[in-house]
Amino acid sequence: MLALLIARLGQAVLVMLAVSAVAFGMFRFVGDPVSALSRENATVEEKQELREALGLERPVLVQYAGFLGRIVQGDFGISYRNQRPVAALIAERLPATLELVLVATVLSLALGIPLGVLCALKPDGIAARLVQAVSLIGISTPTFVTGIVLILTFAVTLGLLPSFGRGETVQIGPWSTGLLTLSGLKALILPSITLALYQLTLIMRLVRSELIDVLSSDYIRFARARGLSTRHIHFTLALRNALMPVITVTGLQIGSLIAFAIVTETVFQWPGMGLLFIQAVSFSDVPVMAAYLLFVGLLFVLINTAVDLLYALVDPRLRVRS
Amino acid sequence: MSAPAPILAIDRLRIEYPLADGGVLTAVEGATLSIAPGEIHALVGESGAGKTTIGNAVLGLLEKPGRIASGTIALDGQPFDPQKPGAVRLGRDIGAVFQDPMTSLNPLFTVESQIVETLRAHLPLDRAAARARALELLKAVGIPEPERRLSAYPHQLSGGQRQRVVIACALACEPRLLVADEPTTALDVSIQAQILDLLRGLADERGIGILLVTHNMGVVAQIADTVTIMHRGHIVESGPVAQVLRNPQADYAKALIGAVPRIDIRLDRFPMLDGANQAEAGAARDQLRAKALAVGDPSPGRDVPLLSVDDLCVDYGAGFLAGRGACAFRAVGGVSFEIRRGEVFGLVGESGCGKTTIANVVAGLRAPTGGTIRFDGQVIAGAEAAPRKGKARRAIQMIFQDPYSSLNARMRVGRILAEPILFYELARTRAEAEADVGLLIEAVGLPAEAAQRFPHAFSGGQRQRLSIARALGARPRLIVCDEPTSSLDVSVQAQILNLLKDLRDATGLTLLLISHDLAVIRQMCDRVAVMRAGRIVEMAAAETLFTAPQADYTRQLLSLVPTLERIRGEV
Amino acid sequence: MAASLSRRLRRVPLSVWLAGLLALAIIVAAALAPLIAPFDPTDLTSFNLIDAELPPRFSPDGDPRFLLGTDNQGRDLLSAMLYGARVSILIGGGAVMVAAVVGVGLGLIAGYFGGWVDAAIMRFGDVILSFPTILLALLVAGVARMLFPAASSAEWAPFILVGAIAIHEWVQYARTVRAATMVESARDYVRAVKVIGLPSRQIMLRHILPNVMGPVLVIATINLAAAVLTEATLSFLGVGMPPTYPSLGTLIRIGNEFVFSGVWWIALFPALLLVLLVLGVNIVGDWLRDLFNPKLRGRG
Amino acid sequence: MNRVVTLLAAASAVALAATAAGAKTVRWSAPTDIATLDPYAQTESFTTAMLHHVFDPLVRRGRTMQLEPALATSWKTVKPDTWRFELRKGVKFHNGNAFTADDVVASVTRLLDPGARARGNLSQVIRAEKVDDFTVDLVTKGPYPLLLNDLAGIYILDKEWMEQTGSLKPGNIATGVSTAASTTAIGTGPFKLESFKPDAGTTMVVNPDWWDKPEHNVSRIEFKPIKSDATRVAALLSGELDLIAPAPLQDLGRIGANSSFKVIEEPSLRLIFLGLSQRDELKSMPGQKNPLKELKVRQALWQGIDLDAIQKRVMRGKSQNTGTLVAPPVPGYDKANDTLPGYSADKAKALLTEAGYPNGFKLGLNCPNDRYINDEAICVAIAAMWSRIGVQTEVKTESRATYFPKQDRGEFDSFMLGWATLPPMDGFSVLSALLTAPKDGFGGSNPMGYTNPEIERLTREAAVELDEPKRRAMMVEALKVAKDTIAYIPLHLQPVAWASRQGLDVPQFPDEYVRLWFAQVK
Repeated sequence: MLALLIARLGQAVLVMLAVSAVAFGMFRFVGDPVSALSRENATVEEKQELREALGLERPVLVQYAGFLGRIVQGDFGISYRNQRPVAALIAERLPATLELVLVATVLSLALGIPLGVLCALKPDGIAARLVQAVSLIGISTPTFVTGIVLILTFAVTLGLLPSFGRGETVQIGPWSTGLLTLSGLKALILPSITLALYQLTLIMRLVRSELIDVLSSDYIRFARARGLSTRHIHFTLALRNALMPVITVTGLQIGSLIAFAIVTETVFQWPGMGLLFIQAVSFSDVPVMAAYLLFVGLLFVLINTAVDLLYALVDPRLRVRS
Repeated sequence: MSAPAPILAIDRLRIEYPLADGGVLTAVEGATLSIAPGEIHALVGESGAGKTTIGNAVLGLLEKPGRIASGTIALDGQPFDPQKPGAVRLGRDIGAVFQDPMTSLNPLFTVESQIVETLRAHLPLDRAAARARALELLKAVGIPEPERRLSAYPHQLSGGQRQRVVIACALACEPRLLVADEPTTALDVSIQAQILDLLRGLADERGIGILLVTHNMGVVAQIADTVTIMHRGHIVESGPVAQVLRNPQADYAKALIGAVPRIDIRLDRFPMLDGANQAEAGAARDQLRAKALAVGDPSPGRDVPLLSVDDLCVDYGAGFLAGRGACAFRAVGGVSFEIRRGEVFGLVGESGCGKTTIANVVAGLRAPTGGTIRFDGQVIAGAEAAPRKGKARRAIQMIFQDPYSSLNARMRVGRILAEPILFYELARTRAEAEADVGLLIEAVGLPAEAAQRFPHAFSGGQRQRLSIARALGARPRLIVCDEPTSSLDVSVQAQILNLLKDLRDATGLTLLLISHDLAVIRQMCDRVAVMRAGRIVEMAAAETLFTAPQADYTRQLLSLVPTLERIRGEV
Repeated sequence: MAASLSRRLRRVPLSVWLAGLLALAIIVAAALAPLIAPFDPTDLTSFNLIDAELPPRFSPDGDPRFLLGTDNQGRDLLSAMLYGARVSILIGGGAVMVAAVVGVGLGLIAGYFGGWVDAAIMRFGDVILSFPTILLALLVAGVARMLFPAASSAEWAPFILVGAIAIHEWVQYARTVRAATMVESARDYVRAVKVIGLPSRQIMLRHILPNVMGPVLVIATINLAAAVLTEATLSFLGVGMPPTYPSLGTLIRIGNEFVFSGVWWIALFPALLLVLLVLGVNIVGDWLRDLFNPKLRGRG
Repeated sequence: MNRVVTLLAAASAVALAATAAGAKTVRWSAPTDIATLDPYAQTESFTTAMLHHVFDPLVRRGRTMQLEPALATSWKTVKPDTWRFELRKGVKFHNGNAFTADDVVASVTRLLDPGARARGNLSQVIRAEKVDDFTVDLVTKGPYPLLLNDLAGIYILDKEWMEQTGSLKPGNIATGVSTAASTTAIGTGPFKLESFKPDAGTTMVVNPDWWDKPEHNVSRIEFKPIKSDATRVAALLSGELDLIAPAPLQDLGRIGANSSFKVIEEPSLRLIFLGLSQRDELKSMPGQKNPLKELKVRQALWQGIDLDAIQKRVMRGKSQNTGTLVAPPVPGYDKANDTLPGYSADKAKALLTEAGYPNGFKLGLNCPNDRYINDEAICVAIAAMWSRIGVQTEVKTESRATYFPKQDRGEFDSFMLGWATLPPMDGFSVLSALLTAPKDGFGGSNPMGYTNPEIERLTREAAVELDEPKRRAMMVEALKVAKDTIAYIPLHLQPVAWASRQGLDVPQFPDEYVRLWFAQVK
């Protein structure tokens, strides 16, 4: 366990180093903050002055060292556009994205697992075939198309649900939540469905194939031979085995969801980190872009490490042998 | 004599598999057998005989879309349909034990939970009572420290312990009948003996009827009361063990029993099921011998060893960045032996004893950690060994255990066989190589058109012949045979072993034969080394070893191995 | 095994046939776009702003020249879609190809040699996988465009996109092939040729490669669908193909601006074509996956 | 609609219990958001417009865009380089502090700090001097005719509050200093800031103590930025918003057709034009002479653009084609300059032949795709038109983030640019930034090498001319030279198009500012 932990942490550090290099590369070489910062009719002198103020004239290595030193201290700089500490900006946006991702994950698990079980147990039934067909359409439709269709249907045509934003939020300490108000919950429905759809399909299909695998295994045959009820075999024994890889995939997918939220948040104007990132891209707000990258990288690494450790805890084969 | 009412009675059972093209495959036809209380009834036959299908039918575990087309199965005189729940319940009235204890238990649940859930599925027990009963069961199947084992997960148990747990599960509700499908095939000899004892004891003490599905005649001889021999879905012969094994009536039964290698006496050749083959292959083998000599070195004399292994050590898992379980594990420690020209040297031992590792090192698939190997006086492995190339590499070839994986499924046989010939430039032209391939195919007793086919067109035995042909193609002087017959049916095993003997005689090859099967070793080898835990415990001429074993371990092995000759109750 | 495979091929379900034919039809039509499309939408002189936003021919105001109507620039939508599908498929296929070649190659090497080579390759893959596909693709495409002004041009954008998508996808091939190679390497036919002494390159390419191609085929099929979608998403986010050489994603992005204005066809038809294409490929890929999964064999 | 009203009433009730009876909320959306609440830390016209609700300048623009007194009640030039302002008395900041000359001095000083990003907006001012509590002098670098125009965009902050929060100096991204002014706004304006969540929304409530007599009846503003056009329109149509500004052109028809909504539009000040490289060679034809240096070629390119088609199809008839470089309301505009050559592909071809390019040439055309209304579509259309007269045009479009830096560095053969002359709203900015060589603080956006000695001279004279009619005449003359030499190819004035629900009246302005202190909610 300790060895695993150390190996995972080593890998995490490696990943974060790679991410920071990319982030810095962006910082240094991509876009030109000067022209994003200066006004429409700024003079050449003004622009040069700004360039120097931003430290863009110093040697690259010096800039990188400075960059690394600052991010280690949690200082991601000041947003060019908002003139506020980037860390604060991200912290402010984090709840929106995390709530969206969380709800989407719960949704995809809550629907994906039962549907996957259905498809595995009754592969030839009408329901299973229908679910399979819909799931294929689900993974074949781009997120943005799904989002637009949902908005057109439920917001514009039926007028049932809001088409953008988080609705009313409640502030609990540093965390602003939309889960406690009716309008907040209503606002969550469409974006989370849009975001969850792909993952739902993925989990459903994973559960299906894993369960089919497990059901043909010897220990399930042996369980049948012991005369255990089919229900018990399917839902207590086989499902547990089939869900093991779901842990890993769900973990990995949470990271993807955070990234994919960029698209969803753009379509639904969801004030989360993805929207912040896209806005930052269009304003060449490099500190925000770099911090987002680092943050998502870190989140991803943390989730993966946590999932690996969790897996080791859940799977008796990986536990320490006493 | 009024026989007691049978526990299990199968009457004219017919099992069919509908095929996609609308046809029907009949897996079992007109099978009739019965098992009395306390009787162990062995169901034997080669693969495809239908024995497992009957076992599965009784358990209601026929694989879809198989079905019982006609006939009945009755438990205690009550006919029942195993596919449907009814008065007879699987788990309560019939228990099952499968081949592989590694996969029979769910890796995510403790031993306790798996036994308890079986108990509570059938009996009105509360958790505590079920636990107490589970403990009793573990004691009954002879697991040491049963309290501790209850909370263990399957992976924390050894193979034998796992099979005991599986049996405990099967016995949980005191079933009348136990269906044991190859219960010891995956186990080593010593553990196999313990499990067989356990089963025998259960039958004797509890009066449970046991349907024992197996391919191993030795096992039948050791514990069964009655035996039914099957062949291609039909029952060929049935009766008390002693009678059937000693004096089979049906031709197939005779051939089958004749093909089982004997441990008590060495025969020149195995008697064949169908006396045909071979004669015409003689000419091809002579040519091969001539060709082999043409490229071989002049022998410096029969007394100089062809291969000498000196203080060989092999460690596993010591590589750079090896990851999990990086601590080294010593698979072979300080092994020395010599193989003389033209002899068959046997290396025998239980699984994990290091014999396959030695085969790999000799064949050049693995570098040793320490020690040296000399071939014809030249160092081929060890610290000062030059990279094996050309002649040195060509001189040692290998044949493998699994005939299904030893041939590349995506290449035609002709190309597979031509590969070594072309690689070692033993033929000047492609046409010459093709002629050589034809010769090889003929020499192993296959039709010439085999070269045009893909491996999947051949049976396991035929593939093993092709594997041998490929090894011969390099015109080697030593062939390492790693369990060459252990995945084959006995009749096929007999053919392959005969072939190896014939080839050795015809071409003057030297063989290193690795096997866990003492009977095979006895039949094949001139000298034998017995290995245990990476070391050689005894090395002697075959006859000496089998008649007068010196090491305790050898003696123990010899006493435990179930053989046809030792029929239960005869001794 | 091959025999059972060919037997199963003969038992291809109708739905897979239809899906395969559909995908194939779209791919062929896209490939032949220069021959069968009524106009060449990439030729700036071939369309006229005057014809902009004409509805499909079957609607009351339709223009007989334009079967599916025209886009906001007066381009024939059908032609634009055919050319767009061609671009999408070329990029998707290119990404799959690059990813497969790189992934299979590295996977073979990692699986065959093991040790530090394996560790280095797979750790690098882990780092790559630490970024979600879309983020990595966005970054690569975005950064490339910022660094090389030419990257957003019609000539270079496809290569950038191929790279942006493939940079993430190769890991999947590498992992699969590595695992399969390790399994195959331990199998006796490989040990047999090792005993013969064939050089590693030959063993890998001639013996192992053909035996690990099954899963690669499955991944490639499913990845083709995913790559086409990723390209569409990038184009939708504005870092994909330029509007003068639109892919399906670019067409949808442009069309999306017209969703509420009654000019529904500009978004609808390209989106439909994209979904049908991806769906067709996915159905085939799905079926292939089940086909190659021995555990699922013998089931309906 | 009932539902909307109920919702609206409910929302207002929560927010403004005190004035529940007259609660009038405007919920509106734009594609961009307020960048920062610190008016001196940004130069975006949208943010400036938004902050105008909270802050007041000394001088502001009234209903007809005329300059009128705001926090200053009157002014005069006491010396050519010194302006004296009399300040309004009895004005209170939102935090209750009184407005005095100290606030003006502190504000101007803060803006002139080198760290203030917006200090270019007051580049000609050297310092502010307090004369007495309600009189302030502003000292300029020399005679400066556009001071009032500049001051219309300079908001006054509370000195005491800045002292308390340590915001007397502006934040500086280079040194990593940010101030409370980025997240709090204390002004004297018609609305008070209630909350500001970037990208999520900003709410303001009416300031009952505003010094001016309100012309509006709005009690609450809820602003929610929505980047995606489609989503923004959807939110309006589904009743979640009262106003969208801008509204996408292609959706105007649909919105207008719905009786619950209305479209308001007028030409903007923003003039869209094409720049042409005047360097020695083009990127698309390295090693060859730049054909764009030929006047006839430039003439051909202009005549080769079917402006009517673009106006009709791409701009849905909402834009106004133009032949000069400033919009009609802007000083410097002259009707005589605003003539079009008329589209004729044949004449264009003939001109090319005359210039020695009968088979045309290769040309790159670069455009942003997220800056101006339908920028990308316009460029694709122009490329198609130019291709038809034989100029093989390759269009490249990209995000403004990468586009403008390249434009700054002069990397394009031909390119699109928009100019609104804001914030001064004066033709001089066209002369000083676009038409003069990059020297002496001029030509900041003219890296493409266009120069004309006549324009250089006129620009330098106009810069210090305090006599308004004379100054305007100089600008008109300079712009005529620019037109005759085809310094740029003007295309059109892009429209300001908004859409709102019926029952909300918001006046529109050519500078595209949304000024809700003129709004009436029914």
